[in-house]
Amino acid sequence: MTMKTDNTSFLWREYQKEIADDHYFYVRSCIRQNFFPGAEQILITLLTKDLGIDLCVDSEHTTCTGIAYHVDLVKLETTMTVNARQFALMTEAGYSNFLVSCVTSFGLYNEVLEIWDKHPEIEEQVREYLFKATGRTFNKPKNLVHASDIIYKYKDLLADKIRYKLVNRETGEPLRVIDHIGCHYAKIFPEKGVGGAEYPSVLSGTVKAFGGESIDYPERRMCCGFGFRQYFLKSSRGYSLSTGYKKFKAMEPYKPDLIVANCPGCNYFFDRWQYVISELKGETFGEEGNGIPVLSSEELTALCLGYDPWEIGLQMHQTAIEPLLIKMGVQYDPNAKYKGFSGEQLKKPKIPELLKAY
Amino acid sequence: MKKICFDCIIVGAGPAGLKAASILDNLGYAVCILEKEKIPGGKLNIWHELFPHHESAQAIREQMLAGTASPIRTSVTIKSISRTADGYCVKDRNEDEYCAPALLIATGFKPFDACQKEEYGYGIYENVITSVDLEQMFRQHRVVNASGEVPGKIAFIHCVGSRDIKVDSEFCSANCCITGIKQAIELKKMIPHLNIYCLYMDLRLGGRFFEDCYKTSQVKYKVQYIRGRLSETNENPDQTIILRYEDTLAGRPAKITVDMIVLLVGMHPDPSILNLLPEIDERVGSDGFFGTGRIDQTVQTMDDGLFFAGACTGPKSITQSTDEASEVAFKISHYLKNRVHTEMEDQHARLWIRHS
Amino acid sequence: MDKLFDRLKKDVRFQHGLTSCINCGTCTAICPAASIYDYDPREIADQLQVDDEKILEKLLKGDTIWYCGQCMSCKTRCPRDNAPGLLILALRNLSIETGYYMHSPRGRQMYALKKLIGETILAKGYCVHADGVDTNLFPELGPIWDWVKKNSEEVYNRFGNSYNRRGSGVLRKLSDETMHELNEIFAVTGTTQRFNQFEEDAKEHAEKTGIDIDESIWNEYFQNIYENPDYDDENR
Amino acid sequence: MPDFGFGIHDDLMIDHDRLSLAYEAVLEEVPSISGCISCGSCSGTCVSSFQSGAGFRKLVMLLKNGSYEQLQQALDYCQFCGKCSLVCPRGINTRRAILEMRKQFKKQGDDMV
Repeated sequence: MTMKTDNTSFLWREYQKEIADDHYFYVRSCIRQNFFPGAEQILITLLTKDLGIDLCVDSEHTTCTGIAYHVDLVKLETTMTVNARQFALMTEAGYSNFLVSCVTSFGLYNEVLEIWDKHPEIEEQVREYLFKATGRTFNKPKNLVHASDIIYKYKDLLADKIRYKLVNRETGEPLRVIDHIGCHYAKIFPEKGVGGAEYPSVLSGTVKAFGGESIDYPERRMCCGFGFRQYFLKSSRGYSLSTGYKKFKAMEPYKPDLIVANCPGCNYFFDRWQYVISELKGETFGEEGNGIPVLSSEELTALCLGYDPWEIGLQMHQTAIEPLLIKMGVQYDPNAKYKGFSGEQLKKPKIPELLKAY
Repeated sequence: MKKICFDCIIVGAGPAGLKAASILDNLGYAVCILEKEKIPGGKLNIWHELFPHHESAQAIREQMLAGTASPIRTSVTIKSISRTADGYCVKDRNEDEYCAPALLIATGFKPFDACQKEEYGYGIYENVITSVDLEQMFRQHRVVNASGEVPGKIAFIHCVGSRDIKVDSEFCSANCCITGIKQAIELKKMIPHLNIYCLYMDLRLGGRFFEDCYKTSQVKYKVQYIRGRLSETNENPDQTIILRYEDTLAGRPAKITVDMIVLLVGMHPDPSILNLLPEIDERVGSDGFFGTGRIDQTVQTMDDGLFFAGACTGPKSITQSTDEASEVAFKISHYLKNRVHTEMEDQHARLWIRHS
Repeated sequence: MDKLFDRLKKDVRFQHGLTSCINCGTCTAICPAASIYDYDPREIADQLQVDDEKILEKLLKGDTIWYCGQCMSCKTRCPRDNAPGLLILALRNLSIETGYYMHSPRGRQMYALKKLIGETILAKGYCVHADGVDTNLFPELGPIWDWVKKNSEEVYNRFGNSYNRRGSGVLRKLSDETMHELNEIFAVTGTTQRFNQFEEDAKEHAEKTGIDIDESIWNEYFQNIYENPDYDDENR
Repeated sequence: MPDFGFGIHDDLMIDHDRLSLAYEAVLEEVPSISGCISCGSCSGTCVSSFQSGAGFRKLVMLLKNGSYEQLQQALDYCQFCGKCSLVCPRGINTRRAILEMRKQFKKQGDDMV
């Protein structure tokens, strides 16, 4: 982005991106469907029920191949053509706004659109590939947004409907919230993120609207440590863990009540590394052997709006969420935590050695 | 509302404007200097000591002011500049008009607005200051951090707002390296136990005695130079600042915690006068500074009575600014002489006042 | 065959990834990989500034290019608008195309990734699927994951009620037509061929190093390169 | 505890907050080393840098950064030919500095000299 240097103060802080009001075609995240499926599902409810947004929930879209692309498995041509197919499904459904729940996907779609923008001949070739493979054609989306963008856009509207604020019910103090932005949300294209790459406000803005306090801490902008192939291969998984550990150590002195992330991968790592660190090093980062609860922006919103924590899948977190529920004064049924779809009471999971479970 | 005519109007009472005025009035021309600030002196008013010899900016300012007898109008906000048959008419907010066949723009530069480098934390973390802020502290003889304590560790960050596509300024400001070194020495003289680190990419010390300054800072004052550009700052709970950079000589990422950091902000073009000037597109460089920056004199000057000197034609030291101003003053004299010879009717334009 | 550099320059990620490097180190400063490995993104960008075939070949055959974690933090900071992370993608792609990836232990791990992720995509349509992920492969998934796996129907059906069945909820089964289209795209755009290459190269290397390899995911060769890519070098 | 098969790595980041006592000590004896501008003339002319991978410039850098292990290895290769002091544009007494460096590490229980 070029901006003339006169009379501007912060280049990005107040930066707002375009976020369409309505009519979205929704594509899911691979990671999140597996590990935090409740977040995927509650996003649909939040948008359609609470905000009355028209959302196309399609059943035939696939992975964007993002993970495979960043671990060098699939060729760029393949990734672009698979993405083109997603756009084709959007076009066929009569939509032009594209809503992505995964940050890796979000970055990748933007990257692909940028490549096509700069190299129309590549777009042409992808159109040929897609037609040859599937007989489909497509329009490019008019507006491409991430799930956390929509929540940010309607944060004040949602804040009006809130049942539980991000406030400690006992002390009346705002909860101290660490916000973590997935790297591919704005680091690749600062102009695609609310507030740019350095101090994105997409989560901190929402946190403040819901009554919480956003914490600035060293290593705030450091990656969660995913590292794609570094994580997927056990031999280099220490890369992910070490990076995550560095972040926890940096945030520890600020005594956060909660971590919010807008990226499925980041959510997963913040949740699971607390378990691994507790086992390996005997360290926990919350109070009394509890970890620091980790939520996605959808989970956070739903929780504040009063949705049942187990309906939004918080029982699937390894780092227990209960300390947060208690602080916020959320009414919940501890006995319903491990109930199945059929209503059957399932046998409780095993308990980690150190990290507290409920 | 009055109209006053001169031989030359100079916009800007900084080193370049004052120097040009002193030469022109010595040559017998009637000159008027217009200054937007309350007092003349330009950036000399924000510096404490000047590189490389640690001369007092205040003393140099007095000297320069004493060197010219030309009138200096301060607190002037220019409303319009129009080209007339006789040259230029500059109108200020009070509708006063200053007219002359020659107009010299000596509007200087604008320090880079460090808020734009968000990752450096200026305007966010209190212990992140700029080289301009530090000069203010020097002038008050008090350098303290946000909590009012004398710092023990300070880092200077080179190339802030210079050589950086992300803030749309790819040029080198040429004077920040030496400014940093000068300030480091000044600090060490003030706070002897202070540890000072300079984070640089290249040290561009092209001026006379600059290298001496550098060596003195290393050997005498033990200023440490780390080759690596600052990537980001973070604040600790105690408000100290953690810097993240690569030690590029070691080829490893590195960090250091300091009490304060000083951002050596670059010299940026000040485009505010641009909108007021007649079409001069071909005389504004791609970097936003005035003039062509070429050696070829035929490209340099246009025969229209409009001249530029000082830091508005590119980042310059005071010496370079005044050198350029002297050269341009003689060009202006030449221009005025030629005009007198060719257009006799201009004779009557010598200093008369018409109240309207 | 074209010069390696000519091939690299054709990659749009190389074109977007490198204008010119001033060796400032703002990328390395915040690179997670540089804190963990002997890895320096600045050096990579700098090395690619000169058209040196030998340097490029060394990069393509070495471990270095496989250390990047693709967070792309480098792109945000570069004062010359380079993106070392994109250069890495171009280098890795060329390393695979030339077969040089088999020269380095970390390059050879492509086979494991093909097993883990590539096959999941072609079977399920997602990069990751609960059915293929367990606490043996990923112990950090923790006891909660064992619980999820044990009760997968009961757990997942709470969220859209279409686990491994047709529908629009989480982990829904994709239609045969969709899976066919996905496979066609992979074939038309050359990734199928690349997957076969990974298999063949792995087989050859497994035989050379005397390790068993078969169709199953948890074969001896997979296990070796998944957990310790240097097993081969240590044997020597 | 499950066998995770991976762990937390040491951070390879250089910590410039850590004071290098050895550097301070050498600086005390040979103040001219503070004038090093890392130009590399020394490494270019060094007869053993092709073996050690380090000229005088790098020795100073390793000393400053507290990378003592690497420094000790590199110091071993120095043949005291003095070429580096001939080419140094800042006139650093490199020979003296290297001797001081060696002395430092001998003091700390290293008997390589």
